[in-house]
Amino acid sequence: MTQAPLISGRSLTKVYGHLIALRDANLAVMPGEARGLVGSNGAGKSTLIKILTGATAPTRGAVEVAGEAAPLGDPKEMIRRGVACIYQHANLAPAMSVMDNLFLGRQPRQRFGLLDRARQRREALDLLERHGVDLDLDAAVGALPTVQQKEVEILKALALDARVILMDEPTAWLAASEVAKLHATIRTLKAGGVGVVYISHVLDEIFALCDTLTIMRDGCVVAENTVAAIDRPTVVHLMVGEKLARESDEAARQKRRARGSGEVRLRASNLAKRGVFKDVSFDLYAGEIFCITGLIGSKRTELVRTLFGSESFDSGSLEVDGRPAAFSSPSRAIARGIGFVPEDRRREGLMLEMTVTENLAMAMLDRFRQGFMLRRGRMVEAGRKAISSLSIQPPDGTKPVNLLSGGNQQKVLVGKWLNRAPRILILDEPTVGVDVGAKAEIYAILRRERDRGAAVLVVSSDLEEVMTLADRIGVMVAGRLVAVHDAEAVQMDEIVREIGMETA
Amino acid sequence: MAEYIKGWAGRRTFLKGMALGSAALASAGTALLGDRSVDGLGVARAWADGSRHKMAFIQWQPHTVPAAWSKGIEDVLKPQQVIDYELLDGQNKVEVQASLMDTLISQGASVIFLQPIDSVALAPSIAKAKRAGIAVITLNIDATEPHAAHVEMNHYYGAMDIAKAMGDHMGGKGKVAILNAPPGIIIRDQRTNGFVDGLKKYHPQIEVVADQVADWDRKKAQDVLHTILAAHPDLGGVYGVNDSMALGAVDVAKEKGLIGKLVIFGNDGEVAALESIENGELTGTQYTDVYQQGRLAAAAATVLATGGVPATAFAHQSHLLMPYIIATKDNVGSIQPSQRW
Amino acid sequence: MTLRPATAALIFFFAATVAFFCLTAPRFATATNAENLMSGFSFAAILAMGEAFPILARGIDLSIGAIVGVVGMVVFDLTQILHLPGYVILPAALVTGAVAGVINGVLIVRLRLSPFIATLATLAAFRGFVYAISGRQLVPGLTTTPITDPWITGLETYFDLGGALGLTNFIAMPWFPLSFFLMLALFAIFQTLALATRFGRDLYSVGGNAEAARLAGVNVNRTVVAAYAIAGFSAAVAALIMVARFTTSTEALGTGAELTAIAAAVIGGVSFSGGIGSMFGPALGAFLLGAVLLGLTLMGVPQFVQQIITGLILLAAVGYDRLMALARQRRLASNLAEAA
Amino acid sequence: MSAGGLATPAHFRGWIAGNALLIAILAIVIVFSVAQPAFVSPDNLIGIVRQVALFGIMATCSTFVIMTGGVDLSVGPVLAIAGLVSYYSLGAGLPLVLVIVSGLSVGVLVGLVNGGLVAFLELPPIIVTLAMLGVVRGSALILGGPEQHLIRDQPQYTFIGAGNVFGLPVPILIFGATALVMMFVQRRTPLGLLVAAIGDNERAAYLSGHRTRATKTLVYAISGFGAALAGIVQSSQVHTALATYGPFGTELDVIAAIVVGGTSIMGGNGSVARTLLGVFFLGVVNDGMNILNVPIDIQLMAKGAIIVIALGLAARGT
Repeated sequence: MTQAPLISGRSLTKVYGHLIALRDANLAVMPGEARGLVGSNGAGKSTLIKILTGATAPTRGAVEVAGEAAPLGDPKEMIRRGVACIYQHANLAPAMSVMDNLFLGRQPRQRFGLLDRARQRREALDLLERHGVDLDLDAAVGALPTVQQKEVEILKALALDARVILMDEPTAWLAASEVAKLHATIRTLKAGGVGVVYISHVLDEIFALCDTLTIMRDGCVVAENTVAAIDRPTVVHLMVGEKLARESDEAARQKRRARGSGEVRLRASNLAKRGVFKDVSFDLYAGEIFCITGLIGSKRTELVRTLFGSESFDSGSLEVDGRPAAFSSPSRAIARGIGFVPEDRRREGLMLEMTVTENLAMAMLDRFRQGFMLRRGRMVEAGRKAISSLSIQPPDGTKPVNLLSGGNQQKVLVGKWLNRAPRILILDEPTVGVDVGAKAEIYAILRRERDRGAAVLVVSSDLEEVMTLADRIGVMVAGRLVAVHDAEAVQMDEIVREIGMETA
Repeated sequence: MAEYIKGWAGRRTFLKGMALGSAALASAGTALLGDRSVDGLGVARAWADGSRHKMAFIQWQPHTVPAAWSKGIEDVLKPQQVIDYELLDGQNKVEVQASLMDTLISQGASVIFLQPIDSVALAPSIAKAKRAGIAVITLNIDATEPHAAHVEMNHYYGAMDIAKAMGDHMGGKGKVAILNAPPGIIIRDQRTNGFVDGLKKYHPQIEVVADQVADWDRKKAQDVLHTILAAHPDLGGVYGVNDSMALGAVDVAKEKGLIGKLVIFGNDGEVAALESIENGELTGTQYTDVYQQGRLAAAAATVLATGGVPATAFAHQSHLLMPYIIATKDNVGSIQPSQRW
Repeated sequence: MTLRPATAALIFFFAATVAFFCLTAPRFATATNAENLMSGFSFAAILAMGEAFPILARGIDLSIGAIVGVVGMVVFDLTQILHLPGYVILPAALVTGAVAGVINGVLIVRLRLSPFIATLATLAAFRGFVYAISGRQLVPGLTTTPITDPWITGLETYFDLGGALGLTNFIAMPWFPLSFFLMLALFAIFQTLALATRFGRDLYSVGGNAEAARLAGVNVNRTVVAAYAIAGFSAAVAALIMVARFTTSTEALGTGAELTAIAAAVIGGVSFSGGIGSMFGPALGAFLLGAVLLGLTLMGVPQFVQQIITGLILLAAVGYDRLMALARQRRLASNLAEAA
Repeated sequence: MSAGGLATPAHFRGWIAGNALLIAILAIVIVFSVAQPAFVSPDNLIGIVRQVALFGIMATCSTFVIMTGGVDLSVGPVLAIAGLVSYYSLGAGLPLVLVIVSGLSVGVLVGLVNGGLVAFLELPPIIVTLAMLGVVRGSALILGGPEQHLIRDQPQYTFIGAGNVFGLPVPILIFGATALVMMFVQRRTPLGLLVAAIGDNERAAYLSGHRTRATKTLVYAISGFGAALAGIVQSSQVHTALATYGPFGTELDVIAAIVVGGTSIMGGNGSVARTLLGVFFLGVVNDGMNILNVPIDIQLMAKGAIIVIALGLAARGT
């Protein structure tokens, strides 16, 4: 350890209002090192990253780049010093072209401060082929599917030719193939002496990619080690602590109940939506958890949205409890006992500035209505019950939901349906960006619902999750439901093959 | 200012009530008739060859006064089937008035009636109209550019006389409040300055304790006067720069039982104000027969339109001075229903 | 490229409107009318282009009308009371407008006020300032004295291009007002600024996603302030044109101009969701509104009805915008389908 | 728009905003009453309430629109046309109730159009209501022309604006009633919660099974209702109906009151109670400057400065 680290943060502390997001955290990256950064949501990973990129200034502490003190809370300066970042939520200007987004804030200029379009295009094209990505430079980013947006986000960081690249869940939305591509890129970068900080909830990635590992919990760094010298259980253990670790183990040892009670709750026959999905047929039984998996863009989301009535289908038929159903709006679907947890909780799920109690009540205001009146007492009571039964942290119904960690936000989102005791509960990627601990709890909740006799339909691209949770597994490829298995009777690699099969 | 001073005596002679006023009207009328008899065939010719004259009135913004003018104008013009008349709205914006002027000019209107928002701002448009050989008759507010004719009831001197009458009612002393309009249109300035100068001239002991903006608006006037009265319970008089605001003051006076104690004057002489005077609520207002003003302007217009006066002659602008009276309970009865608008 | 179809549609709509009035409105298709359109609405186009900058930065400027008033009154005072030479006054006027804009910008970025509120406040404050400095109140005599300074009045000159090019022999050509060329010049400058400079890109990114811009090292605050400064500057130019046209200024000059400007900008396809639009739309939008007003007046449609029609056109414009957006989404969806 | 906006709890911000304003009001009252003791005379205090009554009614009814992230610029002409309609229905000899109903229904109608365009066609509220501003004003002028329409010998109707009950002017009572109802709706009914939800995250509200479009439409209808109510009260107060009442600037004053109160123009957090604070804040300032005979120019500059300071403080709180 003779040479100075490329970047190092010392005793970084960040306080938001009453909440301490980061406490005396240290982090250093050497040239050519890939450091994994793991921890539950709300453990302070993102805050730490934000401080290192200058996105926010720490309340206390110092940041050094290549051994010299760097200004705090000044993204421009950090970029100048070669610190790039791939943020968790895409940071792109939707109406602008891919090319402009790649060079956001640093378009090459010629005389009189006019832009040098030709050069910009050259550099962009060069960038694309260097990383083997294929994008339409002139397309408006907002018009691109999520995956490609993520690619733009990644290229944007790579384009800086930075010496340190911080990656906050870069693979959150990526399909397996893209993940592989990204990892290859990262390895070449390492070879070139670039330092990488890599945040991910998918431990596989960490172990596959990283040399060293920093584990955080509750805003503190709880452990640091080389990946070689540490094993998975220990990591999980350190991340979530005793209790939760045990829960997740139990979760893994659950027994399956394919077709649950045998009563068909929802039957889809030859559902089709032009250009989206076609001849999708399946039955969803009471008392089972049916997981539909597949790559991002295989139209699973679109499918379940049509089931819930927030999108329409062209042909085919849908039956709920044996009665035909084609919902023109969610309210109709809800009236028939369906609940839906959308994929993007911040954009579609939660009223971020409203309180936990209010969010929990959102799906069932009718229950708290008496004539024109709202029965707040009842609402608060129901809220309190939900908070304790879901063990939402902190257990305070009056807190605005945006103060909660991702995992707890997700619990609120699921919880708001439970008081309705939905007959069918549909969840789209219920654990994206949710830490291992909260994952286990959410699994537990879903199992409880199943055992109560609800039909649970889960869409997930996280195979680990699918294998732990599902009673039956459906595989979707390019808008088709290509296979349905009993979870007992199928191995992971088979599923992987099927997913890969038709796209390849 | 200077142009006001000269012919001052002349103007004073008009301030003798309607009797003299109508006389003046008659004379003006005959003058016009004279002209027409010279060129009466003008209209006849138009009638014969079916060519039509376009005339339009560009008002300041929708309001009772311009409405009355427009009616007066229309009543004169309609009977002569050779004339198309329309009322255009300046929306209280000089740029709109200027743009409308341009349009009328390109339409080849023969006469434009204009109530300029500003004397200077519309001058270039008037000049342009003259170049196009179009007669412009300004109503109520004169323009710095000499033009065909100007029909006015003088705001400045009218306001002075209001000040005088008001002072007389107040016994020459006490406090008055002005319910004013926001700056931006010239009559507002003339009516205010006239009143203030008038007080200085005739009743130096009377003090203006409040000059607050009430946006020409009766409701605002109520609110503002309420407040002013709280500060000056001993307020003796209120001057509303237009009748609406004066009537707002009347509402307050009624409510506070100050009718008779509070001397309230308005300005315009619209029918509502006259009624209020007859009911002994509003003390007085400056009345002029706006409707008649319109008729007169229209009469002049027909003459000009039918070629009675060549465009070149517009340099010597003719002033048609509308007589006005300070209408109070004593003389309001003399204002005939036909003269109310 | 998101705005291409919108622009095309606007051009078509404008052409259609003009064609319609040429057929229905007497004397609409005349040189003088074209001249009136140019001289009467160039300043509106300039205001609309200026307003576009704050809107592109996902803001709005309600105060430009008041800024017009301020600049107008400043010019009035400097000429009429201080008798300064025009070549001093012109730059002074432009600076005044820009400074007013900067005040707006600073209030927004420093006090973190929403643009709507900040400019709503300055709308009142600036107008009050106009009353405060009004030379017309200080020296009543001035209300009837026109401004004669050649530098100012010179702004209201007309060029007989047709005559110069000898076209008048074939067709009646309008005389082109200087204000029209000022508008064109500003259009060229602003368009370049918006589409071909770093500042322009920064502006669009700030409007599109301020946080992303900040993290990419864009100086968001400076960009925002600049946007409002430009709006103020444009207001100043517009004010000069008006003062030159009227040879005076009133306390009410520019009242309500912001609404017309916003309407024109929106009709021109500048989106309130920020980062979408160019300078061409607002400019043409202003002339579209102008053509409609002139046309309807020539048709003898009462002005009360005109207000209604203008409102409906505004609705049509945003409605069309909406349709385009929906169409885009549908196209995207099917594209993806083929891709998948 | 402000960067850290989301990061801070709405309640904390609201708390700061609300109290900053309360403190400001008290401070200003003290200053004015020192400068002019008559300012705190009961007569003047009642006067203040009466002055703010009209646009207080409009502001409280428009608060929901702002909370859903919208804005209603069309209140001015609605006020005018409602007055005209009731004038004509008075002329038609309708019973008072019908007169009022017809007046109000115009407002509701305009509101429904606004809301429908915003909610169902998803057009930007500022443009929709700006367009309607023109449309309604034009209609009012066509309906009533430029003339003043005097409302004579209609004691019942006049009572609405000029009458007194238990020594309190009727407009104040109407204002109070409206404010109470709106506060009740916001705090004690699902609608209030839903309005906040829509302002916060409309998509989420929709996916939670709420009829967000209907709600948004309703919200604009309420705003229109308020404007119409104000229009009726005013026409009765001034015994006149006029197409040009509620001139340009009315809508801005209404919005100013709402946001000065601390309701976010971006939608989401806000409350009728805060709007009331805002209304009285501006009312007190206005009345104080009138009573001290402050010239109009200073008044306007002060108004601007005060809005900036009040909201600047609130923003500081975050």
